[in-house]
Amino acid sequence: MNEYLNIFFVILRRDLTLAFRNKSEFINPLMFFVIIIILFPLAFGSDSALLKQLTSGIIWISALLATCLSLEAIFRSDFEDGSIEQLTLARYPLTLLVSAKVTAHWLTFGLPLIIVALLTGLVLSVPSQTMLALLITLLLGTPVLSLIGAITVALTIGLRGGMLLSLLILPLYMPVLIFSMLAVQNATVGQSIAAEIYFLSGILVLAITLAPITTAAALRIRLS
Amino acid sequence: MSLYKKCHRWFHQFASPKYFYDISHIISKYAIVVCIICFIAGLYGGLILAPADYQQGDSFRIMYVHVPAAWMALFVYVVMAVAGGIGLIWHIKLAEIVARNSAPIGASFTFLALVSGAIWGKPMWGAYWVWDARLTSFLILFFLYLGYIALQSAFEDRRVAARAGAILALVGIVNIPIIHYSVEWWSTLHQGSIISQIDKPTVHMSMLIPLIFMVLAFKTFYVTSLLIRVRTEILEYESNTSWVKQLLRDYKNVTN
Amino acid sequence: MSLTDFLSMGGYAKYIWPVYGICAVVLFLNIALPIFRERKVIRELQKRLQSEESKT
Amino acid sequence: MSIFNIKNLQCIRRDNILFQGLNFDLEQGGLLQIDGVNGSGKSSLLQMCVGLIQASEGSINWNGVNIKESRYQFQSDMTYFGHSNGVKAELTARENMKVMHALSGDKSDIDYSSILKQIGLAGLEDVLLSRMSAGQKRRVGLSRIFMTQSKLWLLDEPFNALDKNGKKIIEQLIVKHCTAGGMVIFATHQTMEIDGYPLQHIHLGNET
Repeated sequence: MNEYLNIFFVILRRDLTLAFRNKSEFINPLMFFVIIIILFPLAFGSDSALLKQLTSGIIWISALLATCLSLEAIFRSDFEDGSIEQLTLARYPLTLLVSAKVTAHWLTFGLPLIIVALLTGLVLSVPSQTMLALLITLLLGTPVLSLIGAITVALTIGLRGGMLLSLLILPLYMPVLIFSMLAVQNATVGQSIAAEIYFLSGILVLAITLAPITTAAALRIRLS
Repeated sequence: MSLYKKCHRWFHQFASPKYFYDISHIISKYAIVVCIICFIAGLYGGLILAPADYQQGDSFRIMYVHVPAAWMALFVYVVMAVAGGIGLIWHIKLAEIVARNSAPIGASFTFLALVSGAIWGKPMWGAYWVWDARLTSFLILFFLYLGYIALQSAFEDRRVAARAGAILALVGIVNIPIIHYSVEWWSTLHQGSIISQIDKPTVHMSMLIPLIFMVLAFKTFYVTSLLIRVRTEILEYESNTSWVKQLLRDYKNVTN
Repeated sequence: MSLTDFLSMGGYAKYIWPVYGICAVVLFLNIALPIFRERKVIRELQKRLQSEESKT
Repeated sequence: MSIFNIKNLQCIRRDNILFQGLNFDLEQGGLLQIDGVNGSGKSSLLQMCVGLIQASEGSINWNGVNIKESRYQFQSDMTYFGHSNGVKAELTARENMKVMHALSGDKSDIDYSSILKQIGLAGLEDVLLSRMSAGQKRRVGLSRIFMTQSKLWLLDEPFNALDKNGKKIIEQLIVKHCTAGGMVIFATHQTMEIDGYPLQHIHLGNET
């Protein structure tokens, strides 16, 4: 059993070192995330009551769009230098290797995104219980974004048609966005957010079980 | 010969393009006839015979386009996912062709459902687009269709495109109930559920029969449109086989 | 049920007929385009077949 | 019953038939060269043997079992080296080799410096691949064959971007592997000096 765990961590460590080696791929989505958030006060006027109400929504939508941009990085470099073939043809199940890569993507993009999102939340004076709901929904939501995103990236890597990835992925992200936003709004008015959190964790568990297998199948199809 | 072996042989025989090409002519003849009859019956029943609804007056007659279109939008997506799955697992070329050619028809049904739903909303709720739960789910379904079609056209090799499309359709099928339920949850929280009670007209028997005719008409229409597209693609696929060449020669005497 | 009553559709005419109009257009397109495409493909394949046969 | 067998294989790429009705058996110690002009389907045949591409007709069997059924059993017995080197430019040679070694599942610990010495890259353990030349990168990619116990090697153009002695090293390695009972299938249009080792041939493309 530890043979499989060992290979999981080898691939994970490899991807993390790769991410730290070329920082631009790792920092750009965060900068993009902050820039989108800055657009909204410019659009609505900085101190308007409307902005107060929308802040957590803006944070979540910017997180979603930033993840959308960062998804390409999971397989693009492997696809270009051919190591995706080596992964597909290794003796270990491709599902395991793919989940290692998706975990690496979440650690390099999802986690920093949550930290930066919370910082911007503080700066934009979001009330504390909304911050808590924002943190929980982001913690449950961003892995789902990475997992489902990996399927679509595996299908569309290297294809012409630039926005194809976002066109395919955003409809699948809507349930996560809907439940997160409902949880955040309930938290702002002090109601319990248990229902939405249950649903989000349900979607997360579904994504964890089904997404890696589908990504492996999608990769095999894309390589054929 | 055991039952399993018999239907296994029949399944593979049915899946051979040549056999399907000949059969499809017969099927589409019947389908066209049934389709026209159902359309006439449905329209006549729906527009003329059915009494006006006590609450909505005559505007409920849009239901005879909206409900069948919406039903077909979901039905075609399921057919696409199932056919894609069969093509993916058993590498049956015919299933891939059926899946790929169902997408545009499904997309136009979804578009029809959206437009009719929006126009139906105007007399009832006063605005064309009223973020009603069902309409929003169909809007997302419309984007799932557009994504599928865009993905198909992004690949040069058709076989790979079909299998990639099958994966996307299967992922979509898993997501449709989640999307639908989350949108329902979202819309009941925002608008309150009063609105969704009104627009379900108390369906009186004389209103229901035309509706069934219209659904049948849409289904047979789907079959006819699909068969034309599938036949064209079979010809393209099998263009260098002898039976297609022979067919093209015979066809030549007919046209010129 | 005179014709004008039928056409006015109890005052909802401007909602019902556009819907049926669009429905007719969409259905017509879904039949016409495939038929044109089928004819085009058959013509192309015939041309290719003739050129092949004339070569051999 | 041969170990590696290709039965009546057909390959269609973008609706034109590259080759069809291809039959071949490879025994213990067999060395097979696939040659043919560019675009004749050399790489496609290799990718089919490996299972990357689906064959529209025919089958490929390893120990009598179709590779589609026993995918991971087959994959643990073979090593594939394609056009692209399959190494990461941002990692050093040692890190790349560590990953390759882990992926090959070979338990014994390996002295990376000795392997690098064997392929003529002595002392370059901690150099980033992005600073190496194409030939050096190709050798680091090829070093994966030193680290696997797999019996069957499938090499796609192993010699391009390699200089003369690089080619010699790889040739000796292939011959050593075959005499030790391994099997090698490689696609190249260059000639091989393997001093008399029995070389089997598959020629693709219609101009013979």
